Amino acid sequence: MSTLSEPPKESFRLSMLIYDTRYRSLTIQTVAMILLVLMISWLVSNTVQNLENLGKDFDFGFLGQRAGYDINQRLVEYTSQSTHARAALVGILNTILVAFLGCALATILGVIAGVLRLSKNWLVSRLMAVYVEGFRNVPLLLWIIAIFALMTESTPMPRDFREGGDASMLFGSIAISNRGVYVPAPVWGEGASLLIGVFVISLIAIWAFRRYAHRRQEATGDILPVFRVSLALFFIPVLLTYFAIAFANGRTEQAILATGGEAGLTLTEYAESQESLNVCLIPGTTTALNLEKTLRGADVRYNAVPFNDEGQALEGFQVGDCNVLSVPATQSDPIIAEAEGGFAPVPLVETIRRGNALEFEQPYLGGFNFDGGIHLRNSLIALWLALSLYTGAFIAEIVRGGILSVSKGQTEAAYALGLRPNRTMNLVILPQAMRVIIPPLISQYLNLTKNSSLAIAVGYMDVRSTLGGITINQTGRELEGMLLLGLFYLVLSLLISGAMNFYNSRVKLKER
Amino acid sequence: MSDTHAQTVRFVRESMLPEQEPPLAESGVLKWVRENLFSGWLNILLTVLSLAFIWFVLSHLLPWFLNSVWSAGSLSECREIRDEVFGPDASSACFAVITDRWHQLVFGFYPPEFYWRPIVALLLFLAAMAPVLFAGIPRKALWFSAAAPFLIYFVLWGGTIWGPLAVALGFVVGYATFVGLSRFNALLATLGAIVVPILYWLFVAGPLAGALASVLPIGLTFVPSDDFGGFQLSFIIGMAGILLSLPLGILLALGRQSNLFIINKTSVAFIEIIRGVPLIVWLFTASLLLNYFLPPGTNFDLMLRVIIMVTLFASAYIAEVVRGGLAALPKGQYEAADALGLDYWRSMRLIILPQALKISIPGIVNTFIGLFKDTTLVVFIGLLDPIGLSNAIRASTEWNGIYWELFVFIGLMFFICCFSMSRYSIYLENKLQREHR
Amino acid sequence: ATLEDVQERGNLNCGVSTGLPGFSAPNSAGEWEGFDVAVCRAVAAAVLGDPTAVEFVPTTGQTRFTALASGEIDMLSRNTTWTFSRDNDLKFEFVGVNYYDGQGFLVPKALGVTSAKDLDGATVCIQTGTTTELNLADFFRTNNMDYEPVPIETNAEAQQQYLAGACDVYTTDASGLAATRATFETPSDHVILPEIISKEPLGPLVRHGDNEWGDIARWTLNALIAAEEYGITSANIDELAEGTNNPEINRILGTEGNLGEMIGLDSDWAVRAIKAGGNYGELFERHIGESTPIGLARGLNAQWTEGGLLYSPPFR
Amino acid sequence: MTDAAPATPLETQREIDRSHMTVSDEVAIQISGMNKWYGSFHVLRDINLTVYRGERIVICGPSGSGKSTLIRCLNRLEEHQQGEIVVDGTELSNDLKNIDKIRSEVGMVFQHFNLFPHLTILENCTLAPIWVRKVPKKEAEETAMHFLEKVKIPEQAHKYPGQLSGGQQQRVAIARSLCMRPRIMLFDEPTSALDPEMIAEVLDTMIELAEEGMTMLCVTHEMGFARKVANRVIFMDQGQIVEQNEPEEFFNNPQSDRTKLFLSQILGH
Amino acid sequence: MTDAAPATPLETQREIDRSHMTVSDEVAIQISGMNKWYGSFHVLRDINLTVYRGERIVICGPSGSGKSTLIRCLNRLEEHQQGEIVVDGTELSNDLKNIDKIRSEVGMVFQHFNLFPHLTILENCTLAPIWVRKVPKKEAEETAMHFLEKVKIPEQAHKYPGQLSGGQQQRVAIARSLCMRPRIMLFDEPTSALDPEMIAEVLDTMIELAEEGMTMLCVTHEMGFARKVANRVIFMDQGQIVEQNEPEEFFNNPQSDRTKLFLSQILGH
Ligand SMILES: Nc1ncnc2c1ncn2[C@@H]1O[C@H](COP(=O)(O)OP(=O)(O)OP(=O)(O)O)[C@@H](O)[C@H]1O
Ligand SMILES: Nc1ncnc2c1ncn2[C@@H]1O[C@H](COP(=O)(O)OP(=O)(O)OP(=O)(O)O)[C@@H](O)[C@H]1O
Ligand SMILES: NC(=O)CC[C@H](N)C(=O)O
Ligand SMILES: [Mg+2]
Ligand SMILES: [Mg+2]
Repeated sequence: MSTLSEPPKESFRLSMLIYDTRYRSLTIQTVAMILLVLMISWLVSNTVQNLENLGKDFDFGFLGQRAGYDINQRLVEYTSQSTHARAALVGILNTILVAFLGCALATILGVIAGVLRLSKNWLVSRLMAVYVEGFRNVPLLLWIIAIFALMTESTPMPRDFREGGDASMLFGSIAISNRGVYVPAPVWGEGASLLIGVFVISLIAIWAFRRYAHRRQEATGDILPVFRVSLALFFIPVLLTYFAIAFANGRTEQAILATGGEAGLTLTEYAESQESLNVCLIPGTTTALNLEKTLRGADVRYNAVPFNDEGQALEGFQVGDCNVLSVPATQSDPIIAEAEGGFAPVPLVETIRRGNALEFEQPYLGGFNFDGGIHLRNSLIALWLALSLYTGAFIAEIVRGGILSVSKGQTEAAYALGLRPNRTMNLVILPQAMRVIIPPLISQYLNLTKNSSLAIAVGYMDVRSTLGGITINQTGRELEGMLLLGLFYLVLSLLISGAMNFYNSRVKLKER
Repeated sequence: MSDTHAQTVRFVRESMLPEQEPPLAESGVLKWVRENLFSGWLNILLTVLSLAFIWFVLSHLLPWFLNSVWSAGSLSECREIRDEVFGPDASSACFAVITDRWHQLVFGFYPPEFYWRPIVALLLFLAAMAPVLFAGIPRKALWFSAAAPFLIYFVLWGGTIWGPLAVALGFVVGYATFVGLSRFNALLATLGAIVVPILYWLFVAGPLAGALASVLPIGLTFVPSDDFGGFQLSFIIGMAGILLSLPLGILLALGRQSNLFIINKTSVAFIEIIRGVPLIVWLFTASLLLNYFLPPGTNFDLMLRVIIMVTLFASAYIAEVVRGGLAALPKGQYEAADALGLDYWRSMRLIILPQALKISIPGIVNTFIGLFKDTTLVVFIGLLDPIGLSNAIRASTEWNGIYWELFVFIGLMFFICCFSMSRYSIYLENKLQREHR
Repeated sequence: ATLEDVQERGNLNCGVSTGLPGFSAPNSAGEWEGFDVAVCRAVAAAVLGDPTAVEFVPTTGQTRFTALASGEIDMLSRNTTWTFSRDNDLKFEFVGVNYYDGQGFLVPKALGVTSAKDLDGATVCIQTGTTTELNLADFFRTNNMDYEPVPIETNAEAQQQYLAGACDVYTTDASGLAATRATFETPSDHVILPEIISKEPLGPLVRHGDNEWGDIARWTLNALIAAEEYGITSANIDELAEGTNNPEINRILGTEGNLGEMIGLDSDWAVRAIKAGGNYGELFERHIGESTPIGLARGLNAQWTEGGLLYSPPFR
Repeated sequence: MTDAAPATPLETQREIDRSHMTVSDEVAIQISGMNKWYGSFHVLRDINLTVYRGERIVICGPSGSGKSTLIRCLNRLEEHQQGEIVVDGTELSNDLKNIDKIRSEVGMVFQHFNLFPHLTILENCTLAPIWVRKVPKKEAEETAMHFLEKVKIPEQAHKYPGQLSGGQQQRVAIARSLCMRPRIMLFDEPTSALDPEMIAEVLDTMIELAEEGMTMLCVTHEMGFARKVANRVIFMDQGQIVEQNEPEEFFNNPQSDRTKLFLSQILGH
Repeated sequence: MTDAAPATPLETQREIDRSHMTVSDEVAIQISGMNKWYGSFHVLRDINLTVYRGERIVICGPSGSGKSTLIRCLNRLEEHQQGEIVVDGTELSNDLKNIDKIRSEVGMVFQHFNLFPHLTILENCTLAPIWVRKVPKKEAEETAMHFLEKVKIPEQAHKYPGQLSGGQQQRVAIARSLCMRPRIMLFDEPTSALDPEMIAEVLDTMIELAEEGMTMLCVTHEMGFARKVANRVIFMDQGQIVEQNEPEEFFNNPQSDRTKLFLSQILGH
């Protein structure tokens, strides 16, 4: 074969920057880089210039200043004396709260609607189609406003719950009013730690049982009723413990001690005899809860004097900070016996229950509003419902698509092998559908989280309203504030989509 | 083959059996009802629940709808009419507010004598989108699509025609530079096509338009931005967002597909940042911060700034849609284009993009639906979209206290638009699937 | 500079409230009108000669300052309280006070509340991003009371929430309360509590740093106030503009001296400003005065000669 | 597609060992007077068929004649509306227990394999034994490996279906059915989705099964297979059994005109 | 799949006219010491090959031996890392101008045709001449029709690729390449995605091209084609050229053991 002479070694020429594939990409990138840097520096220099013209600077110091405004829903300690940074934190937590609640409810709604839409029941599937199309094709903002309006316009005011009003509480303990929903709040009493301990242990037991069941199935083939046993393990020990503790300490009723009265008075009589009723109590305990309940039941006005523990409460009682105290019988007798000087406590007729390991503080009507219990504000509920219903409609489509994406052949193959319909669902259909469902599902979560910024429509105090709203407005730091706000959302989004990519790479179907 | 079973009957059917009707329980309405509504206790339960729900909703809504008042001048008049006709306690909708104010809800404060202009603009928009949305239309029509934004701007805002023309000329200048320079070098041409028009817009376009306008004043009555409102505003923002974000989105998608590190990473960063932050934050940025980033003294109106922001926002989403389309093309198409000697831009323009865009149309339509719905967020920065207008209407003394009628009307309008668009995109998807089989 | 920008643009961008009856609200024809709006129109008339050459930008309590700072609007005339930090930290220049006000509380009569001190535990509707929000926090804290704030974006929403009973009390500037109450179906079912918990001098403002522009706004407002003092009304202004024997009036109306020139306008700038809607008193009467449904008394906002606080510096 | 018998490599294969392929007197499947409708479309008309244990029946007929439907009725993937089907002594009715019992005794191999893509080959094969037969995992895996060896792909046990070729997938599908140790196997055109090479692989496997005396019903157009293995060929048309006979007779001496026409078509290549 | 030479209808074709098939002394392609890696996988090893103008070279070899890669290196669809490729006097380097030049002179036909589905047949053929060669549209269309006639499908000019059969599509692909009037044609298994009937159509077209003296490099396992047309057959294995020879010699008297084995396989059917 003939050979060619060596071609002369090429030296670098300028035109190679453009024509040589090796250098060309470098050239393009350098040019792009220069354009990019020019663009950015143009923007930055404009900003600097503008700030200078306005006499402003770029400074995050405002975050340390006193915020001065109140926030109604706060998951961490916050008062108007706290800093703007703290207010931002409250907002961030509120955003995360509504996003989390929204994702949870949207998933439930979406899965139910998606499955029902595939139902053979014509009526149900039509109804779900109406739900899905209705929510998907109308702006979310309109739904938020409409649901908020529905909640404020069509639910009763707190004062309608008063006697003579036409509203009443659900099951006697849930109040749905146009200021929000009040639900009973749990209060942990004596023995609560035991109860929680038992609960944790039963969770561990469930986990252990499932493992055991799995092992046993592998070894012998026997299939244990995992679901039923888990359910039983979940409830029975806790309930048993609860009643046991209730039996042990809840049965004893304890005396109400009062100073400056005679023995044998009822609460009402005593209250009438006194100028004012000051009650020593330790907030957050079941004893205090039941004492207040009794006081309210007797319809007497009183002031609560809070203390941190029983010793202090007793001391306060002795020095006259208050004139009413309730302590266990074991302590009340010595107190009465050892009383000296002008201090002469006597037990009243009424007694109170010390309370169970877990009790619920019922909401009750106070001055203007309900007191006690947990207050779910309308803004939260409206935003939460609207976000969930809206996103749920999208999730329903995703779920439906996911299930439909598993071919009928898969079901048939499973049936032909003798698998029952519910096992077919669990072992064959769901694992496959999940792969299709999860990625778009997570991007729906992302959308929901971002859409939670529509809180502005209902006055929910999310991070946009605190940091990106009032704080910016009070301090005039819009550049810094918006930057932080954008950054927060960006980080949140990247975290969520990072999770998505991780999941995706984990479960990708193996193919040739 | 001795093992053949003794009893194996050879069987031959001499005459074919006729087709029979299925047993009675297997056909007709009865079967349908049984199978679709009452098979199994769960199904029965669901049916009953659904019926109860439907009854509940209808029993509340139907009287309200049926007893509606359609013509009245104010809410109190409405109530009077209701008291007269249906009795004082009847639940009754007062759709008179719609008949009274529909023109505001639809056109905002746009001068009524010019209502034809937004309508023409809508038609122009549809005509401009047609080549993108319907694969059957000749590609030449894309030139019209390119010209449409300027035309639409002119029709809507009015003023002298030379302004939009001068701006449009910038693109022509850019293209001319590209063609002129690409004889020498493609890279230089690309660069020139970016730089020259920018210089032109900065220094030449304004004076040129001014000069032309003073020589030859052609134009329509100018309508200021704050007269825009209602569905017209939603449409304008949505349409502008889509029309303008398409080219940008395509560029971003190409950037994201590119293996040039800086271009790729810049595109990715842009897309992720835009998509990671809620639109409402971007809108606030547009209304609060955009002026910080522009040269001191620039001031253009809020609506334009919103359109810019929405365009950037939509382009990130379009980019992802188009990227999907690009990825769906077989590698062979790229190779065949290379093997024929087409360069990058030509192979993109002639081979890759026409195909990728076609695949992306359903996604683009879906993006548009989302964007259209999201235009309601502009109410928070003080633009009068339908929701903003509903607030304004409620603030007037005549209609103070009216609520649901406006929501129902606005919701219904959005539903009709979005639902029909989503049907179209589903139809397209099915069609694509059939073609790709 | 802003003046040139405005003149070049041919219209004034003026920030107003999204809707507060009597102060600023669009009527059914889409035209903005009200007491705050009138200030914008007066400035536009003075600068551009056309009281309708105003583009009104509706702002909420939260968006108004950024709108002004970012240059989206040339001036803000939106019942905004003059405070130290807005002046110095947010870098704005208040050009005067067009309404001396204070924060009050609006409650339904049925509630039986007679004093703000009885509001312990109440739910309070409050517009976010306002001084009233801060005052409220301080008021309740210093009086050792609890409350539940319901943050709200606009007056219209606040009104709706209040009427639906989502809050017991609505608090904002007393003028705003009166204006809001006036639009109720039965205003008499609601009372404004006697306590005024703060000083709220409301006035138009511009950005720091452009003193020429600030002066124009300031002296336009002063011209309206002075016009009332000197009895210049939209009815007699044409006559007076021919020349009077009161040199102050003549200076205001530009028949004497060159005040107009000094602030970069022509000589009959004030004539146009006053003609746009009348003098301060006329504006007050037309939009919020006792003859309107809003029915505010002049009170503090009377001329100093009548025992009020309105006191325009001399035109000299 | 590949109904051209000469093209398949069966010709060149070793002689078939028919020694085990005995047919007993015991009835495996008994269908009498069975009718089925889809809506108002009468797909299966008056089907009467008795299959004895150990029989290897090939069902053929034009497309749409109801072959698949018939097969699918046998393990209740489709419901019949009239008549009676008794499989292995159990009547197919709406009784769920009977259905379960029959399904675990009747194996089915589909045209499109229908392997579970999210499980490995081994897991595919052990799924049903573990959850239906309640066999310990280890034992199930041993059985699975046994059958995978039988279909000659033990080395693929830990791969996923997506990583296998079509022929391999179909062989896994057969192994999966066999793992349930069914007494009857149904095949619905098991080779028609495959390339010629792969068809050979799968047919080999099926022939081996036949040699072991498995009761088989197979819808197929592989006439080579029918000739070699079947002891009865059933021809269906328009939802009816038109003719049935021993393969030799059936191919060489079809009685009905319909059959003649059909045979002339598929053998005409 | 369809590498069974006897199955193709070439046997029955008319005698090939070899009169034009002259080989000149001019070098068309010169590959020397060429090496290529995919990552760390050495896919082409020390390739040396000289192709003279008018030569018709068939490249064969087992799957994965690097045939496609070699062909694709010739118009820079793949980059080589060592050695030198000179096509038509131009060295293939990183210089874009050279690459453009070579690409417009080397036509390529892919296994999967890669027609542009959104353009009509005519547009497919005129696209490159118009945009790369800058030929006026009318002229380009005339040329295109000329070549479409040559591949015998002028009547399809206004259809879209999706409406054509595989064989027709491949012929369009050939015509599309020819429209650029290339001096060298590369074929990468142009017939292996086709049914036997269609293979015949395409091979006919290729034979015609060969008769006209086009320089051709063709990866194919159609041994009939190789015998009739090629004047050199190259056998590759593991990225190396193992043997090259005239077809008769190559088939009848292979030198290397590897080649013998390979030939026994593909001719063994
Ligand atoms: N679910 C169904 N609903 C209505 N008709 C059906 C259904 N499944 C099948 N059919 C119809 O029943 C008839 C018999 O179908 P079947 O699948 O049993 O035919 P086949 O003999 O298996 O044909 P092929 O050889 O094409 O598989 C066909 O006409 C078919 O269209
Ligand atoms: N992009 C790539 N990256 C890494 N390896 C590759 C790539 N393309 C091909 N290969 C490997 O290079 C080797 C040669 O591939 P090539 O396609 O050239 O083989 P071939 O001879 O054409 O085979 P066939 O007859 O199957 O087409 C193969 O082992 C292949 O796996
Ligand atoms: N209510 C308002 O919108 C204004 C409140 C108050 N005057 C402020 O400036 O903050
Ligand atoms: Mg079938
Ligand atoms: Mg290859």
